Amino acid sequence: MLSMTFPVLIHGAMVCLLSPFFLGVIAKVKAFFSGKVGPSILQPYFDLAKLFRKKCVYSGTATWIFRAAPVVILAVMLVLSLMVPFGRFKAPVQFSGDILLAVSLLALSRFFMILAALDTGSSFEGMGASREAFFSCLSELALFMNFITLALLTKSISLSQMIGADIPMSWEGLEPAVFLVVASFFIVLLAENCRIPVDDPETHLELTMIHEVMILDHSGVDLAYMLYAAAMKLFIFSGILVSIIIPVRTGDPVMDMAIFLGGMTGLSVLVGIVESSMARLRLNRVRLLLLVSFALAFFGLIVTLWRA
Amino acid sequence: MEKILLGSWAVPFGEFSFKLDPLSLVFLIAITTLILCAGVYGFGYMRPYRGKKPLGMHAFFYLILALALVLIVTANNVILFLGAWEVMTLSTFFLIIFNDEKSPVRKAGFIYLIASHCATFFLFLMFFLMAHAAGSMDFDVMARSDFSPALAGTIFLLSLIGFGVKAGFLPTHIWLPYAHPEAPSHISAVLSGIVIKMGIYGICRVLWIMRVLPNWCGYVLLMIGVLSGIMGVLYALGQHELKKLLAYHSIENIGIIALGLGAGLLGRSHQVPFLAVLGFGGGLLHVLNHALFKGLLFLGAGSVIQKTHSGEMDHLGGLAKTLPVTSVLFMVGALSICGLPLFNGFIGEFIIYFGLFQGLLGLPLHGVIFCSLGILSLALMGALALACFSKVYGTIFLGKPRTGLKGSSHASLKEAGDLSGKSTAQESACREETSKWMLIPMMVLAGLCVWIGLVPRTVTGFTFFGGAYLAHVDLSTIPLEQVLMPLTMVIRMAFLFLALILGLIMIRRLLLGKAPMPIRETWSCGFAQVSSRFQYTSASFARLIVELMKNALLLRRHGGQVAGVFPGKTQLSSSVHDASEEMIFGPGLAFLNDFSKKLGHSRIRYTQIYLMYILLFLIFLLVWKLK
Amino acid sequence: MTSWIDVSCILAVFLALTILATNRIVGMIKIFALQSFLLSLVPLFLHADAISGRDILLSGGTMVLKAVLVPTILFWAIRHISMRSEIKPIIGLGTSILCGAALIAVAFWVSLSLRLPGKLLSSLVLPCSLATMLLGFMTMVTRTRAITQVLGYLVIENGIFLFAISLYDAMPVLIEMGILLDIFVAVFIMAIVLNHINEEFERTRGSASRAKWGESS
Amino acid sequence: MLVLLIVIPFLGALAVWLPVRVMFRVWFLCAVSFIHATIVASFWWQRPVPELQGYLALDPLGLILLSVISLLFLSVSVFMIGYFQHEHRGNRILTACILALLSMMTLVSVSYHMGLLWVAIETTTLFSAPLISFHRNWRSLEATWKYLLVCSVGIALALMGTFFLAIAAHDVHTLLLPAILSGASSLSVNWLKLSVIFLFVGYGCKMGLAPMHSWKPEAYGQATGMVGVLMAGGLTQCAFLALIRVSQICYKTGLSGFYASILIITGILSLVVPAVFLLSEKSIKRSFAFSSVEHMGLLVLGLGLGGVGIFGALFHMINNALAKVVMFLTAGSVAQKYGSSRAMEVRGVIHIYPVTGIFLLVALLAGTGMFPFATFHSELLIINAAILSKHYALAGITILCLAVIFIGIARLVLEFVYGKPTEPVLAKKENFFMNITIAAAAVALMGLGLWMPAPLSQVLHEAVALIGA
Repeated sequence: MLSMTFPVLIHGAMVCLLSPFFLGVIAKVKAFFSGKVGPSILQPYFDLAKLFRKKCVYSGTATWIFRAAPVVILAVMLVLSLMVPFGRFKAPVQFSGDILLAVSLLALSRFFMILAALDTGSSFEGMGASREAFFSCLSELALFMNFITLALLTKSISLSQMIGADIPMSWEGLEPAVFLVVASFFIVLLAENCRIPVDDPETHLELTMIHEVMILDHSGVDLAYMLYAAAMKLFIFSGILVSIIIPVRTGDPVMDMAIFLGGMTGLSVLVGIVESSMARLRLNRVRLLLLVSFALAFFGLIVTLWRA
Repeated sequence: MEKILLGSWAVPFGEFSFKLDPLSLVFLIAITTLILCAGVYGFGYMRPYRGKKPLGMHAFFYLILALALVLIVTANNVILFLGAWEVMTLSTFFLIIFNDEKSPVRKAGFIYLIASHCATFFLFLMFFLMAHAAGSMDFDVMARSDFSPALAGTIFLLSLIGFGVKAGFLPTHIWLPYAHPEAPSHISAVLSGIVIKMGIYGICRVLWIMRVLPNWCGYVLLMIGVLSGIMGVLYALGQHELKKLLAYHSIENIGIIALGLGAGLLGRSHQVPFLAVLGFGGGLLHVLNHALFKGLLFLGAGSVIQKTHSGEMDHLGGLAKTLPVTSVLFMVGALSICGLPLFNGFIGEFIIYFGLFQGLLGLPLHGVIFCSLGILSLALMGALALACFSKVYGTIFLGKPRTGLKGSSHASLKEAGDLSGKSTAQESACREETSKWMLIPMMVLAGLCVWIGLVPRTVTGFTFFGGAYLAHVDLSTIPLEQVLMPLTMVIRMAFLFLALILGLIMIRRLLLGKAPMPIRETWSCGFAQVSSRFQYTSASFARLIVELMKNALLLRRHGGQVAGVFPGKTQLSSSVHDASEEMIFGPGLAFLNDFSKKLGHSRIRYTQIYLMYILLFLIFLLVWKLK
Repeated sequence: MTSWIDVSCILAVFLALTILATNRIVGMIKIFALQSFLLSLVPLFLHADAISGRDILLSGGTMVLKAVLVPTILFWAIRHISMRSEIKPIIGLGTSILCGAALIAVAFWVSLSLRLPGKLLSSLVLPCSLATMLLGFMTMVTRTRAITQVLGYLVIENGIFLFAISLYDAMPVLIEMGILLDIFVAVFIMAIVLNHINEEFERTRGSASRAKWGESS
Repeated sequence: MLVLLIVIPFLGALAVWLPVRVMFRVWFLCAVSFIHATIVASFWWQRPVPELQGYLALDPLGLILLSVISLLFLSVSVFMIGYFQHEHRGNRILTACILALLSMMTLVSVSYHMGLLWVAIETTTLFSAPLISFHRNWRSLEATWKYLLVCSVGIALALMGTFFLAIAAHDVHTLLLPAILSGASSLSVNWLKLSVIFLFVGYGCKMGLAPMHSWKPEAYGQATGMVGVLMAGGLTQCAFLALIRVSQICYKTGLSGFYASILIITGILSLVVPAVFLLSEKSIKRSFAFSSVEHMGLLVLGLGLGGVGIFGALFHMINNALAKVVMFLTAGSVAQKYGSSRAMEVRGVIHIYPVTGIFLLVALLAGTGMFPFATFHSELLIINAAILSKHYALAGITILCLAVIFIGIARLVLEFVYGKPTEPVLAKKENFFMNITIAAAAVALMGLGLWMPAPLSQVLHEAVALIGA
């Protein structure tokens, strides 16, 4: 156990420290595209710091669940952060079947998110909760589809094996499959993190949104927890995606880390570009988008089976 | 302990013998636990009926049911099994129609009786075929003899029909959503927790007896699992009545179990022992888990209904304040049934997932396809179940009371209308929990759920043993550590998770300090006159998903049209209809009825016709026989 | 004297057919009486050479019982129950005659492969008695009135009697059984007559507002 | 001894014409049937010797039927004690006919001569007819009439069949059963076939097999429960004994296949017809009548299938009788309490008469062959016989029909038992004598389902051997 503590600390610390940064990057890119200077790249850090210093206001309707949700969600993200490999760097916690744990932890956080929203008894948050429940069904389906494909590619069911160590050699034989996986996973990433075109994190017009409307009633530290968790979630997803994409594995750890972080930044820029070049889709469109990502993953699976 | 012969007893037709083998053991654990808890709960639940109803008879049938259940899982003889089976069916029937003045209750009981009785006849056929082939009525003798593939397939299909009705496989599940809501809640708990599991037990027994089954059997079982699971949870999403929703969830969980067994069967018929053990073991573990958390949920539903005299979710709300303890316990049940970590549901599903992934890596192509199908449907079920239970919990326990209910502890409509989140006088007046008798069993069940979730090795031992027993392999030859190690890791992470939660709470305390939090009303985007009727109802919550599947669910919407410039009051209601009932059984029975009615009306009103029958029959015989 | 027996057999069938084809109760009863009379002579034909006392007793008894007593009872019954003499058969007369012909065919076809053992009587006995039975049966089927059904039953019974007679010395017991059947029939008829009256009684009480009980619906 | 057994009830029948009080007649009836029962019971230890130069003899088959009959009459007479405490109607004809019926049925079960058998069965018809019209309304008269008509036709056919049998056994020159069986080789097959057909149809009418069943719902629907018991449990099974006798002859002369095919066809018909009609039946007595048709079908089916099926059929004779006691007596007591046996007029019996309500449920279970009642076992045996003899389709159809029949009866009985209670016409008190009778029968049936006494199984096996399967 002791042998694990050091990598654990490093890994965790990286996620905790770096996750808001990429939100900043995205914001910057969007600002750039809309021809503004935009806030500093570290703005998310300042926001969090501000919120952490504030007190909370509660609705009289809310129960303990409303207070528990942020804690649970943040804890989930922290645990997840220890299970995700960064490029070549295996996750400190890895065992065969850890994807199952990862996915169900996400589900846990979602469950509390939804309940917290319903807890306030506001119809808007109910709306958001309903949409969250709906879209997550589809995205989870696509997610699992991808995992099946990856498992078949790499003959293992551990994140660190599937997307960390063994993925590169599968790039040789099966580019199409992996490419499809990447494409579908990118959509899942957008959906799960409530980015445009699925959801708009910027506006606060409740009616249009999923994630933001659900945390509408949270304030102060709770809100900070929520936002921080969201940032981490984004970091974790992009971490997974990046480590699938990046095929090169130089022996040198510093080099690899640099490559990884570069990839992360690139991905955030990409997300930023997508956000600033697209408008948010109508709800039933979102459904189609997610089904498309499922179809992509499915196609990937078929290709894999056919090649194998 | 391969098997313990518990002794035997001579009767007219051969001999009744009992035995306890790893398979029976798993079910026996479930039975004893839930029967005890539900029984104790029954004390509290039935108190209001004291003096009005023959409670003694109720208790009597409850005990008979317990006896029959134990007999079923320990029977080693066909006749004894069938006998105990009938006794179970009947005693359950009498327990269901406790409130027989209500006509829906009678209908439910009747449908249940019919369904199970017809199924039993299939069982007769199946067991006689078996006995005929094996030349004995004893299970262990049957298990030693071997069957021709065709016969084995036939027997397998018959068992799927005969036991499937009891287990609630699609499409033979129709009795289930009727019986569960109408029965008293502790009975529904037993029904859903154990009685339908007897169907699973029967199938397991058949699988065990049929050492060699054709390959397609595995696929069929798997597909049934997928079908029942997904449709079950979808129907559940469409329901507005709490216990009916839970009933459909039992169908879903039965689907998961069948999925596990199917995977195990695949492994067995393709000689992948690891998969076989994982599949069977996972299925059995889920049997146990489902008994625990579904029992817990039904008991919780019982307390809700006893308090509010209504299971209509769209009338409830905000009960977390009225029934704090119940709400927490119900939460535990919900988390477990959604298969979320820290709770037992997750362990079972984890093992099944793991097995399916093993199949993915170890089976031939079509095997791979079916396994990935299984994985996907499990994922879908998980997500839908989560949606469903967030809906249930959110509508019943959270938010504000939607309507004032007769005799309930709820704010009336008007009071619910006012915006002060503070509980109204009426509410605070009768804000007391349900009785100890009802709380303690639920606590026990919840405790077991958490216990299995955090210390799974205590039960996985039994279930894997049972799995190996079903797979006819020696457990020591299975690389079981490959799955137990990950389990331990999962548990470690769970504890880490708990630690983190504690830490975060600490930090929160630190940051917020001691000062009391200001309480305001919910921010409703500046809109003033918000009544609690504005809240999302269960129907509106599930709308998106249900409408995506509206063709499969036969979604019907009533009303909702707004006309004119100043539209008057209008109301919209939607209901989901069971395809197999609406399309298969309903019409079938209706046809039979009409047919017989027609005959009944055209029934020979003249004696002459009677005579003519006789004359014709006589001539027929003469011509036929005296060629 | 088998020729006489043949003749009487044929006549019996013919009369049965006519009963089937008649639609007036009175006529039916008369024809029936004729048929019974004919059959009651058969024992005499049977041992025309040496007529024993038993033969005379038998034929006499039959004659009294069937050709006289039963018709009288029936006439009496008709008179007491003001019953329309018109009968509406549920199958038209023409059709029923055709069916009757078919039945006769069946009877003969059945008895193709069957030869009476022992002292050979006429070979017509079996087919004719069968045919008479079936025709009587047909009468019961086609007629809607209780009384006519009784007539049909009596025809059946005649058929049986014909057969029993032919077995006369082969199996003495059977005759007694046949006579028992006669007694049974007598009681049967009494029952019907009584019930008829009873039914009239009930109907005047108005408890039976349904179709005539005679139409036994 | 046998003659005594037949004569005693007959004298009793004459005796009850004396002008005495109603209850006295009932007690007298009890006494007679008790004597009868004791004598029959003694036969289980000491078989009687043949009498009247072998016309009367008691073989295991007869013994089974005789004991069943004796039990039926005993239970009915005890039941009557209770029944006539509430009934205010003369019972002279009733008791007289019942006693006569008892003697005649005894004659059926002990007669060893085909002609005598026919005579006995004919007479039972005569004596049972007045019983049906116990309630003197025109419906019951109508029912009586239909019963008489069908059965008399049956009798005529059976007589014809007996004649043909006589011809077939021309060389044996007698109709004594042992003689026929021993001289089986000399029978002429064609005549035998003809006679078998006629006997089957004739006695089938009496037994109420499917195409000839139509009198049953009418008669049972109108008759009182007690009479229903005597007919459904006694008369029909007497006719079945006749069919068994025929099958004995058939087995000896190698016509078993010929006979079995007829039996099986009819058996299936008698399962299908009630299954179809029961679904829309509204009166409980009528539905029980249909179930009686079904049970007759099972008996015939078992006899036709042979082997273990015959064992099942013989065992089913006993179970069927007991089940019928429970069913019809309960129906009778309900009908007396509510003055109706139709579903729309009677509801929620169990709330007003708990015991009767439970009896109704027991009747349902016993009648449809549910564990632990012995009917369960005998039905299983018969289905098993079908499977053992490779008639898989047959087994399937049987099972299907049984399921549908269960639906039909359960629907009706449950409507009776549960629901909002309707007001009965009688005082809300159960009657001891009625209930004790029904309970005894139910317990006996359950006991047979759980444990079979050695002498019974021995006799059953002897009987099977006798049929010669």
